[in-house]
Amino acid sequence: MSGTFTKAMARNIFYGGTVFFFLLFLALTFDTTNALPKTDNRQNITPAVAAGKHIWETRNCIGCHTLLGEGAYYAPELGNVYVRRGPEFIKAWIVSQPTGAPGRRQMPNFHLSDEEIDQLIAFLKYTSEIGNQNWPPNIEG
Amino acid sequence: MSPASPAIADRRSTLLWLALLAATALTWAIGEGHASGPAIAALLLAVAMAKGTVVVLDFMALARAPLLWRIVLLGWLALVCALIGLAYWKGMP
Amino acid sequence: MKYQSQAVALPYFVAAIGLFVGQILFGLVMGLQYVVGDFLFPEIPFNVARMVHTNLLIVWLLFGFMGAAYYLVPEESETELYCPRLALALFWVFLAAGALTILGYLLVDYATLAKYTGNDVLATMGREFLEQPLLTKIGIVVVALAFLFNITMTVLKGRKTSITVVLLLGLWGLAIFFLFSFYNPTNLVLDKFYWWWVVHLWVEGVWELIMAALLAFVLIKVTGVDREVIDKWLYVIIALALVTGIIGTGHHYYWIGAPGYWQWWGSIFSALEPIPFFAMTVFAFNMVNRRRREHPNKAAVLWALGTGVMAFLGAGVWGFLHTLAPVNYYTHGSQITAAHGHMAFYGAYVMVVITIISYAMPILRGRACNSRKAQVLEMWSFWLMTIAMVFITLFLTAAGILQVWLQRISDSPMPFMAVQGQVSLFYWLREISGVIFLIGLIAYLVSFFVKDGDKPATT
Amino acid sequence: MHAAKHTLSPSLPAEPRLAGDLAIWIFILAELLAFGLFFAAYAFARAHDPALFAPEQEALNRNAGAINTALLLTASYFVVRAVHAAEAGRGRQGARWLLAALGCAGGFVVIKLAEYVAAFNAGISLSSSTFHMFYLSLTFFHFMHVLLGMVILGALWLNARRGRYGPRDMNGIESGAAYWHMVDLVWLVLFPLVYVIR
Repeated sequence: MSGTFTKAMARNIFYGGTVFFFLLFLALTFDTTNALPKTDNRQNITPAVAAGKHIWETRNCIGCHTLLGEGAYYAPELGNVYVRRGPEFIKAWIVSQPTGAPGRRQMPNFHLSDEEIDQLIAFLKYTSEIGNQNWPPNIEG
Repeated sequence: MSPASPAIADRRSTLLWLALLAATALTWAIGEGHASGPAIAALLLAVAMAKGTVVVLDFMALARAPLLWRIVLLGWLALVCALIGLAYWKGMP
Repeated sequence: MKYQSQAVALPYFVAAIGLFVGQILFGLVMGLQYVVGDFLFPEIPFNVARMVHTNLLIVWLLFGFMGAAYYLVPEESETELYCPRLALALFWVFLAAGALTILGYLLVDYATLAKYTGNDVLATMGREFLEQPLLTKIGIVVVALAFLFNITMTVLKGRKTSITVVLLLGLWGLAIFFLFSFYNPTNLVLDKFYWWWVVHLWVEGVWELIMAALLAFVLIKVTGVDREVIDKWLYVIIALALVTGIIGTGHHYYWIGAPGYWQWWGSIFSALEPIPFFAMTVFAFNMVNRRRREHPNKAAVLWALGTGVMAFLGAGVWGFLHTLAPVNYYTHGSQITAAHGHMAFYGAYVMVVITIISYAMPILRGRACNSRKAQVLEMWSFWLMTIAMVFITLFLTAAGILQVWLQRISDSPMPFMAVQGQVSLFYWLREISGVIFLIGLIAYLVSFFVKDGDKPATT
Repeated sequence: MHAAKHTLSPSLPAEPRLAGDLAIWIFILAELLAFGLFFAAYAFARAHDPALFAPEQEALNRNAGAINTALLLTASYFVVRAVHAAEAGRGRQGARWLLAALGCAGGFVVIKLAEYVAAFNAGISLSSSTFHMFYLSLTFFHFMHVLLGMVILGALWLNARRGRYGPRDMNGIESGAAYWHMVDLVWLVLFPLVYVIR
């Protein structure tokens, strides 16, 4: 090799580069934090939505479904299920689980009260209204 | 190690610096003259490439470096300018 | 073994391998549930199996990292561990916490588990990979801090090498970014935004420091190449990893409600993310080619080289395949993501932990390397598991491409469940590959117990 | 290093040599790759709808852009002089050139900040339009490189003042200089691309 290659320089570049790009990341995060109110639908977060998110989490829905494309890939995307199916269908679906059809994927029955199901639906409605660059490509998620 | 004597090297850098400033003035004048079109874009890219080549070969001292390094850096410059030119051409009405 | 206290690594490695077996068994359960939907329902619904599968992975890798640190730091620092008894106590605490958590998942209804572990005080559960009860999360922080204290004190009192410094940075980063798992706002976009500060900044950030440090350590040991050479490449590679990986976080911000510019920032920087992985592969092969000694532990060398190649394929190539925003618009949240996840985790983190285990375990058991017969079996297990993982990835990729086509690109898009039926052949093939992976894993376990006449040298 | 060569007669052509540490050059290549991708992304996004970009591009302050180009070029020239001084064994004199380069870089920062203030007052943000997203992203990414370059120049200046650099120890100053020239090089493409080519 015709040039010089020193450990001290490599180390300095590691530290300098890391700090540099982390600061850049923080700067972009700062801008995102300021820009989010326009897209994240926070004006529609009601107590029902908050309760719905809690139900979503404590039933580990993410263990089968995706929400805005994140989660498990075993069951349908639910970020847009409110638009795809509507509240009545969702309610009827949750209540009628599991189907018990042999060999088919099964969703547990979580024994949610009417009020809890409404809260969960409120959360899914709020989620469907988040401005997320028009993902998914079509209604099937 | 510069093969030339320090005084000559300094004078060369000074002249190149002045040339770079003149080229910048040209780019600025084109911009303020509100000129546009493919010929102007090509001219601007050529000026940018010429300036970049000076910086790469003389300021970064790659003229004295192994050939591979010259190819990589000048190749970057040429590729970027070519892509910009291609995109300009694609975007023409 | 140069220092007595390195012995505390042994139980960590044993636990890591044991939990690895559990992870694979639950993976097979899930793989079957993909095609026989009601398998083990309602005893083990898919979401529970998945939680166990992913959480076991995280926990056993953490056991592996900690064991590796306990093994490597005294040797690098040329001093005994600051407090070996603390290390041993933490082992039992962590194992008990981990076992209780897994049993909790399997035996208690998740909502009930949440209620009794303080999730109503501070809701952190029910998010992918961060399903652990609050008490477990606090336990992880406490164990991590005590572990870091022990390791840091050891480094401070001994020799400071590049490897220990990089390893420490990685481990501290691991603990610090885990703290974002306690932040769970109702605002789903913010929740997801900072969730990635744990997940992405772990696997495409600080964990890469740990991985590079472990790999560098093993390479120094098995090749005898000058430490100075390995050190400077170590720094260059991890610099590239963080330079690309930190802003690369943006590739997770395309479709979760964050501003549109992340599509550009994320695409550009994550397009560069394969570079450090490629550099790591070239580096590993280069160092082995320039070796100054023939280390008798051939299996460890094979694992080290395999880590480089498979990390590049899984994280680099399979990551790049779907990281550009226009592609990701169609592939996001499909089986393509699953394909990438499997090969990247196996290639980068599973293999690097097995590399250090493969190198250190014989020494911890009082010999430089295992008998030839044991090594041959271990190398068989390497090929079986690695090839099986390649096929798992290929079948999931095929399933993903078909899924994306039928569900998202086609003029008459099919519903999710209908598409799942269409791709079930690939799920069956994936499950068969999974069984072969398990066979490889069994071969790996057996290799620890192989004895033969050909006596290895003792240290 | 090639310390032995310095005693050779100057008539012998020097063996090709990369000025600066291999580590910094790897870093420079990574940075150039990132900038190159960003430039191409801008150019092709613009090609999608040039009419949409034109008015906002037209509204940029080209005077500020041109002055900043001149400032960066001048700083680069001063850095070259500092390297030459160190090569000639006049490292301390080189420190003054480095200080002058730092001054030019500081001028760039002031003008750029004024440009940003004007932009923010006009309601321009990363999310206000595709052009503004690119304009702010590209210039800010570069702006941060200028700041990092200033940190490096500052370190070089401190070391040069202490007389550290000379014909026998050029690695530090050559590496820092290479990085600074990269910051300059990138701007030489950025300025016409974003401010002028329509």
